[in-house]
Amino acid sequence: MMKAKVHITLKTGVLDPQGKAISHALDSLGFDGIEDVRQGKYIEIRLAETDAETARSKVEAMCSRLLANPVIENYSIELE
Amino acid sequence: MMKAKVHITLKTGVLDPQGKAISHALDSLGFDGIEDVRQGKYIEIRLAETDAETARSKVEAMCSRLLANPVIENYSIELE
Amino acid sequence: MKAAVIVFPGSNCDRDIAVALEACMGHAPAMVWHRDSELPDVDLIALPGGFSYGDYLRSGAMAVHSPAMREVVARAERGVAVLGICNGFQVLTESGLLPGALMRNRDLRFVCRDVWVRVETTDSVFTTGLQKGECMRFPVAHNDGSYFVDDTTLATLQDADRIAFRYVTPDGQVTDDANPNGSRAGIAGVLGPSRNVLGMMPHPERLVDEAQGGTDGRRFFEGLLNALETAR
Amino acid sequence: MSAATNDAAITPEIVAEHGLSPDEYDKALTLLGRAPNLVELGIISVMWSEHCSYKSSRRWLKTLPTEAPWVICGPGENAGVVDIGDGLAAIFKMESHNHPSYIEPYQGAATGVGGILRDVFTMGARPVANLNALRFGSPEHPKTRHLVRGVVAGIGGYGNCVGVPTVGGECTFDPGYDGNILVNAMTVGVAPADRIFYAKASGVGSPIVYVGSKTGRDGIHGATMASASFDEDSEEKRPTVQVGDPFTEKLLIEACLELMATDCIVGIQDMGAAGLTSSSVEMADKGAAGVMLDMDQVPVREEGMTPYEIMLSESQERMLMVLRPGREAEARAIFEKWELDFAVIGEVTDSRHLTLRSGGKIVCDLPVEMLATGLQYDRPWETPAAPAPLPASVPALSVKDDLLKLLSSPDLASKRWVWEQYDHMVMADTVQRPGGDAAVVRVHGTERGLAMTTDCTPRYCAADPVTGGRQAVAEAWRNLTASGARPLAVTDCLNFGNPQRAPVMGQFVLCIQGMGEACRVLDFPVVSGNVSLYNETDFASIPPTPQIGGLGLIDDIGRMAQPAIRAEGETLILIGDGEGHLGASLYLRMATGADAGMPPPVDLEKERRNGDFVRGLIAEGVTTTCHDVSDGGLLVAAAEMAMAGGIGIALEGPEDAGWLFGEDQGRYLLAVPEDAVETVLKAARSAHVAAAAVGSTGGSALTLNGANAICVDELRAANERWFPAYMSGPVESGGDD
Ligand SMILES: Nc1ncnc2c1ncn2[C@@H]1O[C@H](COP(=O)(O)OP(=O)(O)O)[C@@H](O)[C@H]1O
Ligand SMILES: [Mg+2]
Repeated sequence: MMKAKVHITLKTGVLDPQGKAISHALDSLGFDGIEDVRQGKYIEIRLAETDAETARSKVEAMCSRLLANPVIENYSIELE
Repeated sequence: MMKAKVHITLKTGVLDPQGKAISHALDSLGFDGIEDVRQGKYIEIRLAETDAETARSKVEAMCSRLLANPVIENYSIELE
Repeated sequence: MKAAVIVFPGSNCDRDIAVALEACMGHAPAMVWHRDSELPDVDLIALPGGFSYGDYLRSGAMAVHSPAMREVVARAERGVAVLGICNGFQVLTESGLLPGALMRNRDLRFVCRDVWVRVETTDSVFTTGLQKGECMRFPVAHNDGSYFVDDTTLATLQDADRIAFRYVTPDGQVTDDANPNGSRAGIAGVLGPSRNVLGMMPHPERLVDEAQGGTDGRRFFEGLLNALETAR
Repeated sequence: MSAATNDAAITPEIVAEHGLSPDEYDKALTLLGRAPNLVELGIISVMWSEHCSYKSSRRWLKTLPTEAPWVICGPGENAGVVDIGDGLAAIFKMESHNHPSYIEPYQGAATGVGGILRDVFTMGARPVANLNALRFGSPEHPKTRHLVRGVVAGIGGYGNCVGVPTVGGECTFDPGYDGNILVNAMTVGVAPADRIFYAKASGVGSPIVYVGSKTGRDGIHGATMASASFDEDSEEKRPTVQVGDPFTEKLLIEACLELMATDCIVGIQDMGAAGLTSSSVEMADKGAAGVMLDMDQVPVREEGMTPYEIMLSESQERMLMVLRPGREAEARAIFEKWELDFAVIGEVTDSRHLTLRSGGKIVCDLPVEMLATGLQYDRPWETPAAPAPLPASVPALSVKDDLLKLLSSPDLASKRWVWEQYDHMVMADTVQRPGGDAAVVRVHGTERGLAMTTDCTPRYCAADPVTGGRQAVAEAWRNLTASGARPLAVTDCLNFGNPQRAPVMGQFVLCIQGMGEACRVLDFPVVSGNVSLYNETDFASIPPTPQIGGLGLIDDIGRMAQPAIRAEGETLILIGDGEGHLGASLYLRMATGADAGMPPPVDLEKERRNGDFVRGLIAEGVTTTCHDVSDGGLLVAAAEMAMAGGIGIALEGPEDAGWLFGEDQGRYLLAVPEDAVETVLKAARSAHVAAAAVGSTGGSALTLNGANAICVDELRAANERWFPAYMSGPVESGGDD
């Protein structure tokens, strides 16, 4: 059994309305010094798999076929 | 300048329809051995702050006041 | 009888509820901008539907921190009636005035349609004008309407008779199909511990005249306004 | 961009990357009398693009009728404006977002909605309704499900958040759109008739103000991005996709309407497809003025943005306006209240040039006229090939099965799955919800209703473009009429393939000819619209799709009609006649698996007579139940009325495919109380309108000549089944949510 931690983030330059709104809200709560906020997704997948190489290539495929939107998002994978 | 990486995940026991839908979709795409999928949020905050302690306590406050909803979510913070 | 509607950036049912209240009260409610920290002296505060702050991060999360909301919380604690519809319900759970949280719909899709709800308690200013067990037709329109509470809280709500409405079939059965969003125990509306705060996902303000296709919403508001008038 | 980069020589490669032909570039050199620099080249190429200059279409668009006594403003502004009484005007327009929606369905469709909303509120209207016409590829195509899901979620995601109800539209499937889906969005707004705002820059020295979101590097064209010099440190290929921010749009609507209630504004223009470039050029052109902009004042999202990028960015949720001098502070206060960016970025000049300054240097100086006038082509065209002939024989008719099959086919299946994802009731004035003929939205605070619809039958246009063009207009007019509305005017979105192919250009020319004929006879002028060409993949063009958006007015919503059967024991009357035309019908497609034959002819005089007659009956209160007969013919229309009302219909007539499923035009089904039947038939005779009793209402089943009973519940089950079942299949390619 392995656990994959997938981070999906917006590519540089892509507008992030959520991040913008969060940053704005933090500002108005009185937090200062906030330079930038970006929001992404974090997905944990538990896999019945023991081989790290196989697991990684499976999760790679999941990301490119389903989890991430290649037009505007990047993804990264960590295995445990 | 520091970067805080915040992970917001659903508490155990809280239903995660997004995670469930992903797991279902992966299944129907033919990925086998998927035991569980949970979806959370990943927020990156860039702060004009040099002291790690101050930064951490600021981000703690952001999480508890705004970023996470304690009724359903947990959060964790990493600083860079 | 005086009412106020709080307007957040991104509220979009503020006009709708103002029109409905005016139709039932005979005069317009006060519209209060979220930055105002002073509220007029009113018998009812309404938090409208919409997408305050775009519903970014979590529905209702950012609106809670507005100056007007601090005052709403204070008034609610003093017993003023507070009604949150849709996004207003989300703001109320985020503010802690109501328990639980509103999460993404079970089918992960926005849902806009008429639903039936059953009146579960008449022990509140909001529902005292209705019949316990009667079914009413209201529209819903939301992305995040799946009401979540943990087991303990659910038991408390049940024991204290604080569930105001449940989603039902037209003949009054609680079923999965009748539940548009996957809310726990079919909950469509809940009361706060002092019974003066109601949060509900359905939009009674969208059915207040025949041209809209029904008047169950009007009955709801008239019941509420009568009760408030009597209580004055 | 450094000045040095901007001064770099323009090579033929750079010209080609900007999509200008060598001839076009020569023309630019002649008009300018010198070589442009890079910023100027970018601006010229955008303004001379098909999208901005209408270079292939303009000549033909001019032939459409655009006037009527109730038209306040026809084509040429951001949207069309018509008088709707009580001192109010309706402002409306339709626009395509086809290509972006194919690349990134959620964001492409969402930003399409955002764009069309801005075209309407920039003229001073509060948007009151959205519609969307969607054409997808074959349901079996591997990308279709992903596209449907994303497009529908995107339209809902944007419209729901801004709080404008999405009340209608279309959604059909055809392999001809496999590689080029169509996403056409329409917005209708309402404004005081004496407070319409135009895109005009006037008053030398007046400040030019930028409001809304900051400018990012969104949507800067792929070709131009290929020049390394623009972005030497870019570590990844920058996406050209724009992301919509409906929350900001909502604030922008409120802020603009608040400012419009003052008299601060001289002219205002949304930043549409070509962003700051086209908005500033259009305003200067309309005001016969010049414009000077300081690039350093433009609010930007990223560091180091060059004038080239700033001028070509397609970032969303931005507006440009000219204010009366001295009113900046008042305007700024409103935008700051709504937490939006506000910046004075330039001023109106008398130079009739677009002049840009950056870092204290002039980086662009182009004559406005050259940019605004653009190019005009008279492209060769030919009549496209005739359709395949009707097959000699069609499989035998099986009424029940055929009806159930048609009702559960993709094109006729209920679109509930789609419109339940749209908030169609926000604003609390929706008095006819999606699912009927026209949607009706009450004019707030009055008893009037605005009826609206989108229509086009691409398979007719493909078979015979003139008839198809006529039919699209006639069907929109008919849908409005069926609700009891007086049709007022049309907006259109002309989606075609590559105009440089003569048969495609022929489709365009002939569809417009048909549209124009119908608009004239029906007194239904075109007041706004949009053209989308080059919808082609691997040399295969889409079916010609001149999408029509129709708007009509109901004086008293108490006298509105809708398709649901509301009472038992009423008589069903068919208005209009025909010979049972099966060419290009859905029945034929279902029965043979292919389209063949000519579309049903559209007799415009008859269309008008029949429609005027039906509208009269509705206005007199003779009937409130009316449905037009279109795709699928009479039996499908009757089934739709039964399903909507939950009451059965006993239909009587020949058991003949033509009568049951033929798509003859100009027809309506009405339900009238028994005691009104004779009066209606008599009135029809004197109006020279064909009318016949074809059945009665009652019971719980649809029957034909007392047999072939199908329960209304079974009809509904068949009709509701297809869409959710289809959408529950597997979807590839990421980015749900
Ligand atoms: N097919 C058409 N029929 C009528 N008018 C059209 C058509 N296409 C474009 N127009 C008009 O031409 C003008 C410019 O169109 P467009 O560039 O799409 O406007 P915008 O810049 O507001 O998006 C508008 O007034 C539009 O209504
Ligand atoms: Mg425009």
